[in-house]
Amino acid sequence: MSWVLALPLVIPFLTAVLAFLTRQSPLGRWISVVGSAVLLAASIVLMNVVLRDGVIAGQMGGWSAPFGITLVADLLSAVMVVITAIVALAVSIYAIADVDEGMERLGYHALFNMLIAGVVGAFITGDLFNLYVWFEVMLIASFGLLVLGGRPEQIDGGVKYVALNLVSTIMFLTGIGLLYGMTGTLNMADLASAVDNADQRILTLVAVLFMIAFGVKAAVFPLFFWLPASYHTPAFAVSAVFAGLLTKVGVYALLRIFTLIFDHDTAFTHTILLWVAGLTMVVGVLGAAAQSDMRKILSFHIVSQIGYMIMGLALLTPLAIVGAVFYLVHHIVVKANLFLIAGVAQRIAGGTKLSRIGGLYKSAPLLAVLFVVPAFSLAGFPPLSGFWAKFLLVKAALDVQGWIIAGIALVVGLLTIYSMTKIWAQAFWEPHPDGIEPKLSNLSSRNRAAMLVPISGLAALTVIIGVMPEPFVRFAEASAAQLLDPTPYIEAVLGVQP
Amino acid sequence: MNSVILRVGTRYLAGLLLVFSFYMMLRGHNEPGGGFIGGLTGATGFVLYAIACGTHDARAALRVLPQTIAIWGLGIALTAGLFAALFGDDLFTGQWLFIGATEDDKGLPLSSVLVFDIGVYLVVFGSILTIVFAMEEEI
Amino acid sequence: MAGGFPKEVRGNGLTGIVPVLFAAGLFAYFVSLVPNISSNEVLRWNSAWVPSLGIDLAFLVDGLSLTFALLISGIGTLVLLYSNTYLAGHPQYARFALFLTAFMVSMLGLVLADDLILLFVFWELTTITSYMLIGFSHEGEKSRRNALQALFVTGAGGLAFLAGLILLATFAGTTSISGILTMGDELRAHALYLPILILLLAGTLTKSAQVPFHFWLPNAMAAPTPVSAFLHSATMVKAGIYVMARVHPAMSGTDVWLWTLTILGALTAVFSSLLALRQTDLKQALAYTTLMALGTLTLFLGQESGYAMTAFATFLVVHSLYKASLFLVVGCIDTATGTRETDQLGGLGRLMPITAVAAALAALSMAGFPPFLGFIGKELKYAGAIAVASEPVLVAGAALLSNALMLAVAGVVAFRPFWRGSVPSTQSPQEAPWQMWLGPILLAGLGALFGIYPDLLQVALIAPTVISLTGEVGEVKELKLWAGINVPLMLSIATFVLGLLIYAGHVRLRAFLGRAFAVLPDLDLGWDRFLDGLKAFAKWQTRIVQNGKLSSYLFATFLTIAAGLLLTLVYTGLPTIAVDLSDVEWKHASIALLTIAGAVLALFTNSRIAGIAALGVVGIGIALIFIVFSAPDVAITQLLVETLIVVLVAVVMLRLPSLPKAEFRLSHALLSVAVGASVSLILIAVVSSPLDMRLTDYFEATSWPEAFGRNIVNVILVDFRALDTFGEIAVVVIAALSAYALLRTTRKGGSS
Amino acid sequence: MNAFGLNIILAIAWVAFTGSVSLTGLITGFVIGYGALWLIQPLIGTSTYFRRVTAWIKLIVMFHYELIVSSLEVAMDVLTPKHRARPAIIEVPLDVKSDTGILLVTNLISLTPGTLSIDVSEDRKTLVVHAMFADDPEALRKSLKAGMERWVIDAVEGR
Amino acid sequence: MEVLFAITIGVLVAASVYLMLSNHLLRFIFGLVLISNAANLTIFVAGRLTDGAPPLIPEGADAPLGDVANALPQALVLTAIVIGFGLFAFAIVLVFRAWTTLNSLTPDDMRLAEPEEAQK
Amino acid sequence: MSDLIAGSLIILGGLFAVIGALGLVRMPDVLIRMHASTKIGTLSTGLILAGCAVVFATPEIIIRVIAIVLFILLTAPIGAHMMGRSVLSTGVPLWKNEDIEPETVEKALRDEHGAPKPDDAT
Amino acid sequence: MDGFLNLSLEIGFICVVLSVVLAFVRMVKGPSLQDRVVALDFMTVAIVAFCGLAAVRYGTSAFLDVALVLALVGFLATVALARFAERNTFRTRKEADDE
Ligand code: NA
Ligand code: NA
Repeated sequence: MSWVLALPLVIPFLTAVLAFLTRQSPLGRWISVVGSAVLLAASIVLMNVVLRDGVIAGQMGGWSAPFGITLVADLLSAVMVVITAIVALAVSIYAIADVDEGMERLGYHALFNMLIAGVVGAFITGDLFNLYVWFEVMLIASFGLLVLGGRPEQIDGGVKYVALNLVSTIMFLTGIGLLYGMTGTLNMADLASAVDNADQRILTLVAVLFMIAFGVKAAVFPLFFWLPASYHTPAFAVSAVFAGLLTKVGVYALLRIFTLIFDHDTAFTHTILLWVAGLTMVVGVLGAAAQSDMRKILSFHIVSQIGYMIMGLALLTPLAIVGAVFYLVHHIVVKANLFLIAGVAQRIAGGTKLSRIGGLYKSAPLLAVLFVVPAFSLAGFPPLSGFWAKFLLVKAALDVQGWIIAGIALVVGLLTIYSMTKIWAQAFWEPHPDGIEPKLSNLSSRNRAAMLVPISGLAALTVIIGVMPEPFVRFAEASAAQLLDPTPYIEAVLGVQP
Repeated sequence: MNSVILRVGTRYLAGLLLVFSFYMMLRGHNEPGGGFIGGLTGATGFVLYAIACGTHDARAALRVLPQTIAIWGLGIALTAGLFAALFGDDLFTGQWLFIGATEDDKGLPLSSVLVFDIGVYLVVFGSILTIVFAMEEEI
Repeated sequence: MAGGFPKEVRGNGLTGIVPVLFAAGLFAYFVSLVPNISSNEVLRWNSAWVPSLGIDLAFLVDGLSLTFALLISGIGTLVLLYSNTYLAGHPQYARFALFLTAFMVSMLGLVLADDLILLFVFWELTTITSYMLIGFSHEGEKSRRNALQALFVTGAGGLAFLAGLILLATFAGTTSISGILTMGDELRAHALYLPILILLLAGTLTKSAQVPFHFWLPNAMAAPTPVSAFLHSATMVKAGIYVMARVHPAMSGTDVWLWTLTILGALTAVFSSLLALRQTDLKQALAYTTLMALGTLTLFLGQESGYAMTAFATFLVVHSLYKASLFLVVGCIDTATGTRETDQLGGLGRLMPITAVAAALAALSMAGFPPFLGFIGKELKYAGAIAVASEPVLVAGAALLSNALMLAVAGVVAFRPFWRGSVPSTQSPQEAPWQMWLGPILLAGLGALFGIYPDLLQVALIAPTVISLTGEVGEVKELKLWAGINVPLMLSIATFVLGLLIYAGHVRLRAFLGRAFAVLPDLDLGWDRFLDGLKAFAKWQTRIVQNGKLSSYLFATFLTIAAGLLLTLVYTGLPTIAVDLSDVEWKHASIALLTIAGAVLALFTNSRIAGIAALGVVGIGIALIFIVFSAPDVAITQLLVETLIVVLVAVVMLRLPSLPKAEFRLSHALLSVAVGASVSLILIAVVSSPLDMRLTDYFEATSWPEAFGRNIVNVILVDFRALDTFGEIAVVVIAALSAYALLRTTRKGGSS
Repeated sequence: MNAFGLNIILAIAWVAFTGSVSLTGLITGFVIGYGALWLIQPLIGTSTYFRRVTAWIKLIVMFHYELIVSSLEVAMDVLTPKHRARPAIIEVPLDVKSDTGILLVTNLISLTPGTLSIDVSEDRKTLVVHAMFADDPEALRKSLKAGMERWVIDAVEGR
Repeated sequence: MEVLFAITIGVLVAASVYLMLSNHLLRFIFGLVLISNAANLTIFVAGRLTDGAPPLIPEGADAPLGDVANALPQALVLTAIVIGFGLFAFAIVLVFRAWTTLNSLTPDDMRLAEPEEAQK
Repeated sequence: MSDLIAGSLIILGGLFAVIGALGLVRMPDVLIRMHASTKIGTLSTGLILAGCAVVFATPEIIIRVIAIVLFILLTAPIGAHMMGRSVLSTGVPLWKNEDIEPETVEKALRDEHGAPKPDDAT
Repeated sequence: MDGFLNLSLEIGFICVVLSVVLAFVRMVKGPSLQDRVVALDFMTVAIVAFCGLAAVRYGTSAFLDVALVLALVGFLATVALARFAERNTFRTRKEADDE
């Protein structure tokens, strides 16, 4: 059982090691692709086991919980791992076209797979300090990837990204220290009950500390600055995987600990979260409205969309959590894809600045179709995945008379439409300012395949989720049920308590 | 650094640090020490080497690229963890073999845990040298 | 489209024909359902979609939806046929046909859906497809702007609409429309009634471009003429009307409903018919008359009487027929002459006889002359107005005025270009090809046919529709050309007189209206202002929030930390704190002071070396803490790492400039103290109660017997928590690789 | 020079005889082995070995003596209010050749308070020394050469 | 005892926050080193302090004799120190690169990724 | 008896440490301070460690103490040499009583002739 | 452990800590880079002594391991900083020459 859990973590590390040793040859990139494919297979196995057996836990090193480190997968963890593997596979294929040999020789594939390993680790660990470790793996790998290539704006973005994320990391570490000092344990399932014996006032303070630490990771208001400052600077393959996965790890962590551990004063903590959610949505979307570069727009939209997920967590009703989970999954697929598409646009039209490009609709209709799917999904148009995500959350808000937050969610949706159509109008509809025809056939056939296959795959996934939402909604429901009643989680980790 | 004293001193110190670092690593399971401390100490030896004689000589003495050492270390540590699979145990479960164990003496212990610590050593050693050498060369 | 018709009409091959056949097939299918519906059957089709949310793929065919379906698919067929010629050889015709067909299907889905969410899905699909169609001439700035405007306004309404639908579903506990329609009494009494009504109306009124949301519609005329004909007269704008009609049985009958719809409808009808008269562009004029029709339809939906409902159903059909016909005619004129300006057109009747006939028929219907269906519609309007409205004078007055204006407009649009004056010399217009005149003539002809044989329509569609709306067979009023001399007839005559007067004086009236309307706020300009304001606000906000300065970002982040913790402290109250300094030895105190002194030196020094040395002191102080408090491994590591840090900084500093003198910033100081103090306070609170040592006890007990190690810390690192350590060395490797990569790109000056 | 190796072997043999593997045993074995070798010295001709061991012992003893004596001297200067130091930087020609010798000389000179090796010239022939009490540089130079350097040469280079 | 060091930590945090706010990357780095130390110390202190009894098991015993220091936080701190070092190493290299490519150590002057909007 | 020896060694070592530090504070220029600190510091550490060895009096500890002292004896002068060199090459102003033969200094600075530099030019 | 040893240990601790404090004074005062580095170096050696005292005081040899490592690597920082000082001067001059 425990190997089902361990493999998704081990595979990317092995891939990274092998890819690094072969970094001087083209073999490296194929190892990366194969490794991601194997990871996907392993994560699907994991998902199947979780679907069959419920929450599963594995005690690493054979030391029983809470003494050793436990890996746990409930439905949320499992689906996050699967979706991570999907994005990893898509991006490693895309990287064949997007990542140049210089970057490969400097270890791009190793860094990338380590990043994935960190993300997977964060999703399946059941230990708070171990979560910190995976956060760091992810963070430092992201540092490397962000500045790989070394262009000045990358360095500039990197400085801000690094500085702010380091602050968050320190807060997280401090929080762990404090929580350990109160409870004497690090195992999250164990913490769930151990915190009941602690001074609840201090617990609230520590909860706020964690909220801030993870808030920075998740890029919520007013802690998101690092994201728009940096996400438009690295290689497209890199920013796609960042956009898809990194902030979601923060959201995941918030979802996890604010349902499992810090549920003692939801009237306070989750009210704060609700405010944060609303402000994040609004500020993010307005930020996007102010931009005129494709990747900058998309970056600000990440912020805005994070607000929706936090909104789900903040409302804390079953339906709201369903919405948050659904949103999480949907957004990873869609956002990663939009960045990948921006990469293609950059390749064939010569940039991502909207005023400098154009004509894609006329000359690259396939790309236009592929853009419309995730873009309109992001904007929440039915019958694409984003519609259901938004629908669930708005319904959840209206169900508890959360008029204001529902209103915000809807208005922000409208402004999202505005941004997406801005990209559409200026990059796709408007003729190219230099009069060139940005055709997909300008790409070499290998690059075309490497770029369009993952984009099409992710777009297809968006459509599938949108048209056949039932299995996904049911899944999100089951997952939300596990989050809201963590008893199975705790029992899987600690064994059934008498 | 064209200091005769430093160069000569380094000749002794670098070797000493390296030997000492192995010692620190191997005893780590029972006394203060371990892979980190060992790796840090060993790296210090080569950092000194690089400062005294230049990175060119230091790299030549090392023979292998430091980043390769580091990644091998990671691979070894991972292998030590995966080793448990052969015995149907969980990832990173320690596997022990006591050579010449008797009733009251455990004999000479060989273990996957030690292999893991060696991996840690190599990672720390290789990584620090990767950074320091590159910095020395770029600045 | 200037330059006349294509010399050789070849269409667009299969891409042109297949959509036509597809639409025709759909039309035929819906026609085949007419017998069922006219015998008051209701057809249903149901399949689960998202059962966990109770959402079904449920469809329902009753009078109302079939009427709409027939109009949509029928007009759709003709429009597609027309387009194939109108846009013959256009390089993007395939996309056009795809979007138009997709729109048609979405529209059909909308009117057939029996599930609120499904309805919304189609609703939004029509929005998207219409966006694509309005922006069809996407290389023009105006097209793009207008497409966005339409999308934004209807999208805004759509989101409110969604909220309304969700509330409705929440109230009903189901998303089934037919289910909800049976709960009218509960709904009207429910607290959510008003919010639901407002939200739904927000959606329907924007989609139907009613005042004050009307401004997007004329701009949407940027689309090719067939699109205008289809979307902006016959179908999409009526989606809002459809929904109001759909929920009519459950939601009408309250004062709010009555007055909201009546007032808004009347306002739209009168206001837009005045606007229509103002226009010199044929398409614009038609667009505003469409608004007038939509207002009228809304006005009727405010009522409950059978007259009103019958009038609604009839006028719905009438309007669709003549308006689509006229739009297509305008397209023909435009193509033939290269202009749509009324003042430049004339004498086309001779050159384009078939088009002229179609136009005449449609215009007569529009003007409400007997024996056209328009006349019957108009009569019913008056009848409906008089019969039930609480304020019959107001309603009838509005109807009278708007009908008269419509008559005048019909004259301007469909009479003058053909029968007035002569052709401008530069043009040599010729008759449109059959594919283009077939639609207009067929639609206009149907107007005449139904006018002469109203029973055909009555039995087939009107009656079932009215039943859909009222639920009672008895409420259906008869369609008659001659209903005897009654008040409606008097009003009709008054309409003719007034209408002809207006037509006669329309040029002078237009000038007057121009001056009069200049006083009113220009909503289209308002839209630009709104968008500019939005952008400016967004820019302003972003300049403040995301100002590109790391120092602000850090300040905000730390401020959040400090404020978060301190406000929480205010909320929770001070936690229990036990300050016990009795066991502090002087050694501890001096180590603490040394550490603090190092930190303070690092803080105040302007010398880099002093700074590094100060960090060294802090490192030493902390190592001393580790030594005194029994952590030799940690102390060794701390010292080694500290040494390496100094080495690295010393290497890097070779290239860095000296530190500038630091200026004291009170705000920074206060914030720093706040953060530091809150961390201290929490930590003190944490250590004030005893620690649960379960884990450590376990490690101590098992470290040697089970993990064969005497250094418990090391055993934890390599065995109990080996996974942590593994992750940690991964961090170290990655840090090395990243730093290496970062350094190595220096020389090349960056790749990619 | 195998005498040292032989001595080690003897020490290990001692450990084997006594059957106690410990540091004490090893050191005891080494000392006893040294004695035995000294006894059979003519047989195996290991005279340099013994001379150098003696020189090493002398070096160690003298170094500590110097360290303590001159530390006291510096301490006096530190503790008395008036600085009586007459610092100077002087050059000392070097006779010692081997790396080890140079390192030892410089280190020992540095460690004995009052003198501080600052640098050795690239040709290894000159040592730059900072002296605290250099009222007479020439005398200092001589004493360094006759003292520390001599002892080191004897111990390391066996001359 | 713990209280004393809790206060020490507070001072360290305050000093590092001030340094990090200073709009100079080298000072930021100083602050980073300080605050990392503070965080490590937080874990250590939160695990409670024990004088002079390292968590070692003497030869011949199965468990430590008497009360020894809490080993777990030590292991955590060790891990955190090494991770912190990795982060620091990257950060200092980044600072160096910032200087060589952007020719500034004042982050507020770095406006390439987020260029200043032309003030109208 | 051994405690007496050990105690004395420790006290002596402690006193030397203070003296060395005092020298560091009091002495007039950096080179002279280095005399005080590096060497008296080494001596004091040696004495204290010797006391330590006397207290434990086991071979393992003695060996370890010897190793520590040897390590310090090996490394401290190298550090001092490096510092001394840099003092001359960077031209740190020295005590007025310092007797420096200019040509000696020139020799000491083969590659790096530095202008006087009071600090790292903050 | 008798009273004298305890007393001498206490004195030893006081002395070592006092010496560190004095070294800190020099570090603050500077004025040259070398002054500060020498002070830091002195502190490092003082910690070695401190470890020896701690080993005696708590009767555990573990602290000697700390001393051992520090004795070996402590000087590295000094070497690096000294080299920085030399090279920095050299560079500053060279850059001035170049211009
Ligand atoms: Na709980
Ligand atoms: Na553009």
